[in-house]
Amino acid sequence: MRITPRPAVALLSLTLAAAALAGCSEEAAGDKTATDAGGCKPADVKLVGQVRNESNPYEASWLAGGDAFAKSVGLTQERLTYGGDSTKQQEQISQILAKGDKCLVLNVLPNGDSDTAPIVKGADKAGAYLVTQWNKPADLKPADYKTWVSHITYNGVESGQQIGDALATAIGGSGGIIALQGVLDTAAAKDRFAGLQASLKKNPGVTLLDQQAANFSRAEALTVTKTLLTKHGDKVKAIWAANDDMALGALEALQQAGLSGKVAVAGIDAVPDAVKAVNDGTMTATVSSDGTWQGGIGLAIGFCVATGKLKVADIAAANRAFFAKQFLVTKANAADFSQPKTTASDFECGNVFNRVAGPLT
Amino acid sequence: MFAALSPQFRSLGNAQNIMDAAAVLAVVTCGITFVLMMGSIDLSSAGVMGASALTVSLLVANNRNDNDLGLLGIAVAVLLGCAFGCLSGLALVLLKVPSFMATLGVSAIGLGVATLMFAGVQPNITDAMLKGWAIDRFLGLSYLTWIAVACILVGWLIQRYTRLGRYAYAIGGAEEVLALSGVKVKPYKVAVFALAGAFYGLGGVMVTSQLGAGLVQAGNGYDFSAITAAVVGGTLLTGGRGGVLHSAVGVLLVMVLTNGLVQVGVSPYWQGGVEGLIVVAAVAAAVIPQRRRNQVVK
Amino acid sequence: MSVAEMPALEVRGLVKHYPGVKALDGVDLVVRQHEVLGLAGENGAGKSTLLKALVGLVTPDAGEIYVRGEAVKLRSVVEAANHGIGMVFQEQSLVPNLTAAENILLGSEGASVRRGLYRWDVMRRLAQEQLDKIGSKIDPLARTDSLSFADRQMVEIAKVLRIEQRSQHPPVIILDEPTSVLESKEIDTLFAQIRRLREFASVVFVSHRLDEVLDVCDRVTVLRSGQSVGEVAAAGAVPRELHRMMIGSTGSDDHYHENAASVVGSEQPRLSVRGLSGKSFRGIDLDVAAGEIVSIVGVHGSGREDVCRALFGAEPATAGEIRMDGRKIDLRSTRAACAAGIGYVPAERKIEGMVGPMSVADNMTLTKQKARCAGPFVAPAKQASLVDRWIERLSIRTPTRDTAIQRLSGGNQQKVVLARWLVGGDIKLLLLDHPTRGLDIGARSEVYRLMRELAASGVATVLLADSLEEAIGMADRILVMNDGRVVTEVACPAGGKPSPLDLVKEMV
Amino acid sequence: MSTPVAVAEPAANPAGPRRAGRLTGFMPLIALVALVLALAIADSDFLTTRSLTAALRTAAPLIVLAAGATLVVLCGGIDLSIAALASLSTVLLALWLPDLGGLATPVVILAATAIGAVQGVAHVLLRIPSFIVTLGGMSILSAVALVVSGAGTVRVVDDTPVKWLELYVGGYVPMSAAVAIIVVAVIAVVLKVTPLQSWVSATGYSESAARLAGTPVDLVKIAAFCVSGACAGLAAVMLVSRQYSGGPTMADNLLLPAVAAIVVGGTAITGGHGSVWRSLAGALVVTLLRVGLPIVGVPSAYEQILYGVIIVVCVALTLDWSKVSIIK
Repeated sequence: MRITPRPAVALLSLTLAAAALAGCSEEAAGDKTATDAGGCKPADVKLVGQVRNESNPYEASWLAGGDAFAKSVGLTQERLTYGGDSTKQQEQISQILAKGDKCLVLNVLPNGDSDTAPIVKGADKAGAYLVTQWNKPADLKPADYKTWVSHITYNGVESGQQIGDALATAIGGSGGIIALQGVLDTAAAKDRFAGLQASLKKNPGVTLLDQQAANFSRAEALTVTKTLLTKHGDKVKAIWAANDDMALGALEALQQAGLSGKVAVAGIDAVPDAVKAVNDGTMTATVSSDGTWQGGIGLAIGFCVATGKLKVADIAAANRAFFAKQFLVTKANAADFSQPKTTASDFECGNVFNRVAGPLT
Repeated sequence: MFAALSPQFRSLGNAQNIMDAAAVLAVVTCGITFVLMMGSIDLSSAGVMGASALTVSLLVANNRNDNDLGLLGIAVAVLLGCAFGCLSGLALVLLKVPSFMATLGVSAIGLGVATLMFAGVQPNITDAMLKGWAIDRFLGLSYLTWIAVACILVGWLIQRYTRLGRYAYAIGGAEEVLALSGVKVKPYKVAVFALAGAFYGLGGVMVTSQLGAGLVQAGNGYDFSAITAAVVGGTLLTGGRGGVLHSAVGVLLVMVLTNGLVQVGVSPYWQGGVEGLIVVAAVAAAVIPQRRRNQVVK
Repeated sequence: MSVAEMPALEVRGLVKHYPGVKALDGVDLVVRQHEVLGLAGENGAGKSTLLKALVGLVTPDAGEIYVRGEAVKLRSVVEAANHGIGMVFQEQSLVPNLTAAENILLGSEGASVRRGLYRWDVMRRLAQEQLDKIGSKIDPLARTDSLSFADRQMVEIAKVLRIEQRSQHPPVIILDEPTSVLESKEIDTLFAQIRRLREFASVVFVSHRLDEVLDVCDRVTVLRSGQSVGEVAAAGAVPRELHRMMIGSTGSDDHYHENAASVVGSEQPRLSVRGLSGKSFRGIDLDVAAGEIVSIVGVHGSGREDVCRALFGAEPATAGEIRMDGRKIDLRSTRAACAAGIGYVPAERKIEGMVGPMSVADNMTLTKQKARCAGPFVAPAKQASLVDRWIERLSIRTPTRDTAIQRLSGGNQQKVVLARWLVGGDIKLLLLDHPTRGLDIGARSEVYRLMRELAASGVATVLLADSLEEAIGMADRILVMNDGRVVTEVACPAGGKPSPLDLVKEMV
Repeated sequence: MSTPVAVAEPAANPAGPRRAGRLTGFMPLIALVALVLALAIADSDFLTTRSLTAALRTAAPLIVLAAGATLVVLCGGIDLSIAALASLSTVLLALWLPDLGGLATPVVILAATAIGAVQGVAHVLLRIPSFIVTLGGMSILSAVALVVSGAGTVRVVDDTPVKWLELYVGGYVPMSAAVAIIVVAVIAVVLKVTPLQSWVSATGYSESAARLAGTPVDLVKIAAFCVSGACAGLAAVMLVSRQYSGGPTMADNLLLPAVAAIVVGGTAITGGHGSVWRSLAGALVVTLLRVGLPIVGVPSAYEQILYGVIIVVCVALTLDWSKVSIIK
């Protein structure tokens, strides 16, 4: 290697990279007429959906839901993913807010409870319409902010208990179970596990043999389950998983241990594979939170407020932070959940709060 | 020690479990060992495994498309890994980018390619043979474990009986001497990375077999785990020492440790910490006998 | 002229420019078949560039190379080998973690590797054949780093002889400074080898020790300033004659013998060592007075290097006591030694002596930071004047004080390394481990002069000399070490110098 | 001696290494400018003061992390524990803020320095390669952070003691970025005006030569780890002031970007050659890639691919390989 070719090659590749960059970027919102809060023209609204990554089915369906809604109002959704990296999420949010769009609508899945506060404060300062989902510290309330329209979550205690109960029934009310926990540092994981404990109290015949964190990951669930199966052997009658990915990992572990069908498994999220497994009878139950709906509804609420069809002041306090309806999926109703249950009418401004199951407590 | 603390740890079932759990790590470590022997480092396994996992799951019988290539699909996935390895190697020898960064970049590229193929819907494999690898057993161990054993054997043969393996070793010992002896080092470097990439590709296929689905995150954490296992086994990061068999021992040590911690019931919070401590202790114990006053430690 | 009488190798008008330097300026050279040709010249005379051109590591700007009468272009080591030219490099070029057999066959595996697969039995046999040629008893499957230095050199020669396989003619073997790190017994073995090689090869022998060159060679070609300035038949020639040709005037080769040793007149020794023991030495007693030069001699493995390093805190001592000017000191680290006024010039200059990519100024002030600082801060002006003063005082030839030290010639590098200990003005004891290794005569005599000056100014010196002659010439006293112990002490006053033979019989 | 300056290294490149060398010295800056231009072409909104200051503010913790770790790299080692240490520090800061108030910041930085020192001492005394020490340190510190925080985030209710980092200097420059640049400048100046510069380079280029020249190699290395630790602590303060909380995994994802920043800046990962200024430029490049690509609308799959490609290309451009003979 002489000295000349190397920088040349490198420069060439950089140019190519820059060209590719320019090529695959989408059209930026051009016209930026400043409008008063609540009075944006529909065409000026910029929709942003942010989730952890596109590489898991649940969040992919969320983004798909967002795209579908955006298309229904003639816009496109800007998809942001932060790879489960809290700092990256903040960086993206502050960068997108810094662009100064007046009609920005954000539908955000905060990485953890603690990530919500800076997002809310940033959006509030920039006047962007924000809907957050899942994670929020208890003392941070949308009602205290002007543009943080709503926070949507699901009652994790309830869902954790529902699948716990379903498992208890499946094993005839007595026997040992093992629990696969999610990322310990999230409210979802903690609430769901609290639900399991409540269920255990209700079903005294069921004993918790062991609990380990598998971080919502299918691969980790596989390894942990294998180890726990060896440790507890025949005593394991059921596996409680804090999400479906882990439940599916546990299913694989059971299959590899030759215990397929002999141990009951339940999860939460109702990803397509899990719904299919429930339908087949290999899984006992899951709980549907409907990611497609989540992806659309956040943008819909923000869009309605931004275009003035909904006034923040008019939204009932109970709808500023609420538990959305969730559905226990069992073999009996699994077939109904194999297709998304959302329709365009769900996202009309009058209907956006139709799935409120109760205020956030 | 774990055997004393937990009766289950001693059971035959647990020994099988450890061997089965070690299979993927063993294959990945096998690949990385060749790179470490050269004195380079390879952080690309996470991305390469993700890409090969997605590739194989889309090429064998699956729920996303009508492909049913079977073994051919597996071969393609392994070749893809090989190609990614090539890419790392080429960036190293042509652009002169240190392997640390070259492989980090390739890892990101691999994850990107995997995400592209994922396209929002998880591909589940229905291919009976590939699924069978994780489930069916031969002499008490799953096929995957036997595949890993075969990989270690092949790795050892490559290291001992091929020019590629011996040169990888020699490059770690004294790269400049090879050049002086008229050996063109660059092609061998690229080939070593490609070989390592093929092992990661196979690792991705094995993870897919275990999980029954192609996951972008199939290789999560294998990069540092494999380096840890290789180092615990006695391979030096500076190159020129160690080998596939050392690494296999390292893999077993690490897996016994991880498994033992769960069996003994150590809090999940502490498990990572205890592992870290033991890695440092293992290397310290290995280093102390050969301490010299003016030795260079980087 | 028949092929049999053609010169094995001929060079005509070879020119090579480096930026600012004309390394080769029309060199001519003839190597006849079955002869040992000596190549002499000072550092910088173009020897190493010429050698590199002969093995294809350097492409000359002009000039021709003929192999057995045929003009060739050598673009790589492989092409040179294909023409039957091979070189044993000064710094050994073996891969330490491979077997001797692999090293011997490296790059020309022949039948021992088929389609990338090793056949160890064939490899062993082929390597054994090579080793047999030079009568070496080394196990071909031994790991190279488990062999002794001399054995590794044998492996190296066996390796170079592999080029016979590539060209069907007797090979030309180039030996670049093969003796510089060998002890005298090993040198004898090597010379016997060279004489054997002559039977079936031509040899180019390069050494800075002129007596050796004359001893083993048939003819000597002398290089100066990138040109061939003369050719001498070795028989009957004397070193003084060669030296004159090398430097272009009648120099004196007695640069140390005639110098009176400094006067030692101190009641208390500057350095006093009692019962020092370590890994490879036991019960060393040693006194060095201010202004005295004490040389320690011994064969490879006598432990003298380790004693030297122990005195600098670079090697642990297990027992014993070290006093400087009567005060007991604890040498736990090199830093403690520096603080006590001890300086050390290591033998491996390029690895241990200097920091190659750093500037002359930085290298010179690395140890005695106080000399260039005002309070805790570096004072650029102070540093500049200090460094420039020493560059001038030691006549160090460097473009600027900010030039990277690796761009200087060996002698100038060594002077910078020496200056490092002098800039502080507080040096009391200098430990010199082969300070003239790899230096040419001109640079050597400057180092000798410097040592004398320092001694005269009261610095105590411990010298591990490059040769017995050097030890005898420079030292006031000589300690002979054998197997980790001091076996005898020989006074070495001016006018009453012992002969090398007296020392050798104690050493072995 | 007829030819005073002989080219000693066979590897030395005869064809004008000076001009190329000078060019590679500016390469990190050139890469940075090129990247900003590319992003501006892709999205015209990007080249606004607000966007750029936001990017600067975003980059601050990464700059600080990379600057500290650069010292370890210059000494020839590597510090893989910085991110885990920063995470632990966010937890400690969040836990201590209620009791210690304004004192918590210096106390946390001191604690991080001490942890850095422990790793440095382990590396130097036990003679374990820094890669291994800090790899182990990474796991151990993560575990401690999980245990101390109970595996949850620790909210900061009253963030006034760290609020100052959210201010803007002169209305434009974010305080955290200003602090980060001051840290870089202080490290650079301290190195420059004291013997430390030559000690650090000598240790990085050739440890054995440095030791035999009486350089306090061990102390220099331990000090480098201390600075690295202190910088991790400071980065943690910045993160807490931004996130209003501390979390046991908060900074973990900054490890590879920080190492990338160092190398993209052109510091040789083998030690000796490089500077903290280069890492500053590198950190900005990496931040722009992390944040800029998705913001201008690159889909996440392509974003990762581009990130990989651009990082590799930047390193190829910035590494002054005339200073590094063998690239592993």
